[in-house]
Amino acid sequence: MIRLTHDPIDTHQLTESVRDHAAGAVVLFLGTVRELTEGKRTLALDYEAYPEMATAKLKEIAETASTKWPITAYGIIHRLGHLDLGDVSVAVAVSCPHRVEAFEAGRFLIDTLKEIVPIWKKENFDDGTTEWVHPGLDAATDTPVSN
Amino acid sequence: MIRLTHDPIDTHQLTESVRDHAAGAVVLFLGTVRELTEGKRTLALDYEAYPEMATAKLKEIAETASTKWPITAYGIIHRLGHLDLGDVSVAVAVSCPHRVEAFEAGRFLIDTLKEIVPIWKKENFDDGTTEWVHPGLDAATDTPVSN
Amino acid sequence: MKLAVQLYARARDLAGLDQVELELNEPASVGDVRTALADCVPELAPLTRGLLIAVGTDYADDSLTVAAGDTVVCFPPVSGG
Amino acid sequence: MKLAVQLYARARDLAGLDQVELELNEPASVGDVRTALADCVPELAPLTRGLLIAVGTDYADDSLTVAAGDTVVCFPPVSGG
Repeated sequence: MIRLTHDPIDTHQLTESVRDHAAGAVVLFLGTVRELTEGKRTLALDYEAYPEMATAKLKEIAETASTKWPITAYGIIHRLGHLDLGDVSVAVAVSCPHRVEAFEAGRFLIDTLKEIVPIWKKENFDDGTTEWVHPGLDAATDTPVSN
Repeated sequence: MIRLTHDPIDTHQLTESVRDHAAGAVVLFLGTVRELTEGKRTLALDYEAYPEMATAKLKEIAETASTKWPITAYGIIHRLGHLDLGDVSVAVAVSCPHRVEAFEAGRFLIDTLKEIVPIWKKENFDDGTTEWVHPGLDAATDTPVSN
Repeated sequence: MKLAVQLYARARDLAGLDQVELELNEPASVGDVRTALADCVPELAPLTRGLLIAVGTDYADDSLTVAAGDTVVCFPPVSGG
Repeated sequence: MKLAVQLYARARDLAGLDQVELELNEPASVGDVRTALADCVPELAPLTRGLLIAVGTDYADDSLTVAAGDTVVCFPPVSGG
């Protein structure tokens, strides 16, 4: 199951959805909005996606993972829009017969998501500035919100 | 938080308990009762612990993990008693600033738990036999339940 | 031919536009799109080397040919998760 | 001295007892406990090499000295999780 949503992610429902009698291991990963990044204080994040491609790439990643590990079930939900401190931005759940596979598959799913899925976040810092996060491009702080 | 319990594990409450504004990543691992192990069909598992030492070793493992990774919060709950197919036997939740740490710490906690914490499981197979799982000792199938 | 290019994230904010209409000679490649974008929207010029271009729902490299009617999308490196 | 050894899992099931009372000469080591257990409960003999012994809440190797009143616990390899 793959989903982009503007609503809070029901992480419990996602976890339950991958439980299965064939699986002995479930791994759930949650990305949450962290307050401090390299000494700067974040108040909120805005997430944006190119949704058609994001969904297609998430399916592709899940299919690749299924060729590498014996995945019993999986679910990936990414939230979009304005997120406050502590909110869950992404949830990846995977079940496998054994734990090593479940950890490796979970790790692959979130690592690859962060590499190739067209979703972007904009930091809202406590000094009133905002900044799109684009790894490899120079950081460029945009106009203070108060202007 | 470390707990042994005979009751079903509230995995959602455990996951929520490790969320923190200082953490950007949460990893939850669930061990669940799997139906098939090496071609034999399991109906249920019975878990037993030497509780004082199990609790002490779980604390020790968590303290070791905290020296290796910047753990924001963690929780480990192991269930004891009779578990049916699909039930959660163990839940490990950990939060860290970044995901790599959270995956590594989660993996360490469950791997080390399985190595050193005095808890044992007895398989209840569908052919009426039961068998304590003691890695490294010869498998020894005990008397059929029907005897 | 005319080709609409959708912009996302910092590329959209810098351009001040969701979408840019380019006029390209045929046959046109993704590399031509990249060059035309920087000419048409000077604000994007400092980013152009780092911009990614997708055609439909796949990443495209500069040698790929684009045709009128293709969905062409341009964005800086991703940061989801 | 008398020493009570608690048994768990397959060790308890084989012995048919939660706990065994051993009579040991002082000073006694964990290795002496291991030998005395196999003598006292022959059903455990095939397992003895694989049995783990803890004193209090720590694993103990055969050289550790045990005293009357110690909590001594014996069990086969663990399989939690």
